[in-house]
Amino acid sequence: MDKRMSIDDVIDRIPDSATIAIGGSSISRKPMALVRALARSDKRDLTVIVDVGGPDVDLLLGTGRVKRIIYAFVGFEVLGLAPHFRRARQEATAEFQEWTEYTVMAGLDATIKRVPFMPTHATLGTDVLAVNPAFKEIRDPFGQEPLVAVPALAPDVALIHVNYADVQGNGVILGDGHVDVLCAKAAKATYMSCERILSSEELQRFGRDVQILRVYSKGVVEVPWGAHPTGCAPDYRTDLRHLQEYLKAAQSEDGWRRYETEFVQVDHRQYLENHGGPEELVSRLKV
Amino acid sequence: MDKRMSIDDVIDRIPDSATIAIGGSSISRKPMALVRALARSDKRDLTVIVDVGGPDVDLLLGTGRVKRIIYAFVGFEVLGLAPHFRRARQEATAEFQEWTEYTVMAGLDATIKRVPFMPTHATLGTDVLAVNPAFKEIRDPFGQEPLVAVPALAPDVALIHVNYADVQGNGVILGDGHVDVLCAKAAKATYMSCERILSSEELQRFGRDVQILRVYSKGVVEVPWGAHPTGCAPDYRTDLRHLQEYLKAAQSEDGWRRYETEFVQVDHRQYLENHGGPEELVSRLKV
Amino acid sequence: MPLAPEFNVDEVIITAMARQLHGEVLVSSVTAFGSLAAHLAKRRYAPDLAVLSTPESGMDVTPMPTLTLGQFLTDVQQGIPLTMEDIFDAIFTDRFRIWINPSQIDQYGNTNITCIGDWHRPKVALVGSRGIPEDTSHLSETFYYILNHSLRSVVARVDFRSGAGNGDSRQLLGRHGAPTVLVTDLGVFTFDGPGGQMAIQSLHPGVALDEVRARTGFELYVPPGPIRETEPPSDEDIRIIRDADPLEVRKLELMSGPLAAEKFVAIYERERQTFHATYPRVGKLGR
Amino acid sequence: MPLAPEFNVDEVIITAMARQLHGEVLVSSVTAFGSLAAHLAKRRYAPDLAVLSTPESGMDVTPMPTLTLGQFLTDVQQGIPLTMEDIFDAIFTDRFRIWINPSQIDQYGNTNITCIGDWHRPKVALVGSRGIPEDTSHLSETFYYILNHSLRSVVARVDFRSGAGNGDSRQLLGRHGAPTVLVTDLGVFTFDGPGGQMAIQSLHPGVALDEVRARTGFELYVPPGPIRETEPPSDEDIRIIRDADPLEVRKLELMSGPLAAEKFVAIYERERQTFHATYPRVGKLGR
Repeated sequence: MDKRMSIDDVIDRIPDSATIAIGGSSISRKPMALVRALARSDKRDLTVIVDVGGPDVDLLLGTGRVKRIIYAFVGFEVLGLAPHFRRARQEATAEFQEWTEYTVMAGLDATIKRVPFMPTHATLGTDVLAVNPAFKEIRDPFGQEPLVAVPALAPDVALIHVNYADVQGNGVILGDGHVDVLCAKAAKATYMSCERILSSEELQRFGRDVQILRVYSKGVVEVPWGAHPTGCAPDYRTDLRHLQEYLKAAQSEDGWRRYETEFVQVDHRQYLENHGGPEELVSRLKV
Repeated sequence: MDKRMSIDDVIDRIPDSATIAIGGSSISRKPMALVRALARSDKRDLTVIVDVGGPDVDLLLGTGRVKRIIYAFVGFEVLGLAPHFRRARQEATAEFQEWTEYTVMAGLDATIKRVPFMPTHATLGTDVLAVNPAFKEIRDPFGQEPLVAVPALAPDVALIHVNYADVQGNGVILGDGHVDVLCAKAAKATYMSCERILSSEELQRFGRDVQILRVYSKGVVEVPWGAHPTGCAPDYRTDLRHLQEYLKAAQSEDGWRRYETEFVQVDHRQYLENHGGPEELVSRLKV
Repeated sequence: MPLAPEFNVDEVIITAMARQLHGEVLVSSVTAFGSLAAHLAKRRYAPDLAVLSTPESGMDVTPMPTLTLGQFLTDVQQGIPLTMEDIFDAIFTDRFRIWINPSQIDQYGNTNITCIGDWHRPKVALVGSRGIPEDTSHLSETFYYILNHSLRSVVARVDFRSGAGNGDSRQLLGRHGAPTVLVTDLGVFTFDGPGGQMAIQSLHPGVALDEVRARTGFELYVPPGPIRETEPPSDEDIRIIRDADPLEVRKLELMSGPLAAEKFVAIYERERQTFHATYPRVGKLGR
Repeated sequence: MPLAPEFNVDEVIITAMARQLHGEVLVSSVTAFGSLAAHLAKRRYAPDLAVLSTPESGMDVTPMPTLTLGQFLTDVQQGIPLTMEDIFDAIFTDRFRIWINPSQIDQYGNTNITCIGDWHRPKVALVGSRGIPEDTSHLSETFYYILNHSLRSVVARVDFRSGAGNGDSRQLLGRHGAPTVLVTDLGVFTFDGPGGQMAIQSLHPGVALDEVRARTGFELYVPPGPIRETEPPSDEDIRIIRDADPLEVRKLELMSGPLAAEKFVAIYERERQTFHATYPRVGKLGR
């Protein structure tokens, strides 16, 4: 089955109020071309699930698409805090549910294994347990050991970005995998952008780096630089200059409006042009 | 740390009454050189955990080393039933606990994640739940859904066989991985035989086929043909002729005594000689 | 069983099995019949199937001449490598299909591969439930085949429920994993009789209802109206089956005793020659 | 802080951190200080450490010139690739160590990276607990460092417990994940004061007890006897640190504001040139 589609096709398939799991990690391999299209769409009341969020969550909050965030972390790593996330948390303009890295994984895994919960010791002794109403303290049925029951996280949609894919929806991830496989398996529909589409034969040569299996993917979009400004190892590194511009823009309403006009309210081709085109990006970001 | 040791070193480190998890699957990549050494040792009252058992379990039962078997399956695949397993089950000369493929995996995973149980729907509606006293029916703490609590399986020792390893205890598995990674992570001590020891630099080139991480392994033994008579893809295929001899030998006490003398009560070098030497095996089993 | 001379009973069975498969799911290849059915289905009826080359791995493999037996003998992994975790995640997310060949199946579709007689002191100990409890608690379609429809294999009540059928077995499971279809050497049977009992869907060409009744251990439900005849394999179906299995591995499952052993060894020897000609060893190790 | 001219405070801190590491465990490299400590420890004090090249992957990597920042910028994966599941399994099986750099740490070793003020309406929203709850409920040793020991960072009571310290936080956890050591720019502190409170182990060369008291938000426990001085880095320690970090990525963590931004961009540009010279791209993609 040929699952190629356009960025807009993907966005068309996402209903209002959908729960969307996003792969990648902070400033690494986020499906930013898809996220930007979502950010400029008219979708409303989205719930976003991320393990380690970054510009993805921040942009969706910045353009008002999100009602609720389930997260273990949202930040820009070495660059500092996520500005719209920070503001929205402090002003409570969205709902936030703080999970942790493993519990997000366990929640997705519970959905995959069709069980309503997974047990863990993680979050015992912390205030995460106090502020997260989704978790429940339980006793183990064999020895009465105190545990936390992590409920299943069931995304409607997963968005991920990979290095290579074939038209059937198999995907190769060469750098860190983050939680992309869990997102892809747990979601009702997984859409994947990729740097390049390869033939299925070429793809098979990557062996165990073929991490996304086609039985889990509903759509494939070829989008070179689709993770930009986050990095996509080993194809390109994070665009720190762009992220610094982003952080600066987010400091004022005017700055943000200009940023949106230039980098969000444009299609992917124009987005790349506004960076001086792919050649300019190559010269700065390929290693 | 150089973790190389001999087959006998491994056996010396296994106490009586130990619980041993064995990797591989039926007639594929069983650590048979280690298992044979265990079979001819004077160890007593061992508990063996296998997901899919074959000649490993059958041989240990045949030489009287085993008190208790936890298993999802024991058989010789296309060749038929496991003769000593069958006899021991029918005459109740050992204790048997029937699990299932995923529940063995979940039990090992519970130990890895230091939780006392994992929830699943598997075995509901079957008689496995009736005959396996280790499982417990529970209700999910959120929605009262009926589930089975699978208790943690905590092996003292794991024995596995891999294609390549380095002296530090990293291991490459090129064929199906079966449950070897779970065994290695769950056991207090993992011992690994391998077809060949490579330098750590060579090993790293196998990327994600490096499946056993050195932080989990306590000993490495270089044993070419160490999985024989089971197969070790892609190095060699299962020795069906030998397994047919085995099955025939197990039909009578005399036959079995001769088999033991020739193929169990001998060291690995002699074992290979009794097959006509490695050259003979190459000509039959390499593909 | 009198069949038209231009096709054999194994080809009728395999074709009937193939026509049940559909969609984009992993299909396991544990047995020759299951493997050939998957291969035929992919070629003719369900192009999106992801056929596995070994019981647990090698997705989307290019079929080899010894399509089926090869998996156990050499466990050669081609295509996209999977893990056991991938396999069970595919079962839990209903992205997996398998043709199960039970020792016994009963009027409610409960299945047994564990033992004949009482579990605690069996008359014949078979192999253990393996992954059947997982299949029969999660898949939306479960497929069974039996090559010798008889009073010993198609019974009123299985001695042990390795797999959950309809009736009582469904109490805690709902419809997840309920039996879908049984193909035997006599016909095709569903489980939509009263209370989820076995019902005739069609009888193979030349098979009489009386023969089926005489070889079935309970009162089979016969739907109103004339009994349908199984659509025989087309010339193209037959050609594909014969081309895919030139060594006639499939005939092994129909044989037993010395005849089977003899054929088995012959296939085993010829397999090695075939592998030599076709196995892309360099590609694998060079990855 | 007056230090002997031949070493800097960052080198004192990194060396003190390195000397805490031992055994055969994965060591995460999330920050420059953590990364350099792991690298130094492996070279000088704990040769069996398995150092990661990115926060989650690349075990046993050959260190690169931009050892630390590279991980976030390009996420280059060398060495043995791991998955997030591998990382958390290593945490749960106590095969993992990480130097956590919290925003706040309190007298019981509770740590906070989530927010300043009340969680529901924070004065400053930080990033979210990430994987700290997992570390502080499973590891037998948990390590913390703070580069600016002050009344804002070393406090009587954290605003939010992202990580579980001693005291009340231990009620359901026992000793699993209890705090082990804190290294700051002033000294090395343990948590074996009365009731598991923070205690002075040693003060860095030239640091006075009064200064530490003035910059600590609670009454520090001072063990009986003379206060020890932190053993300064040796010439060899210093050489290794400087060689491993020629671009002085570590200095970034000590800076803030425009100065940091400027240095950051400079490192970023130089990093690319360095990668060009050293990155074995062919090896990676050719696998």
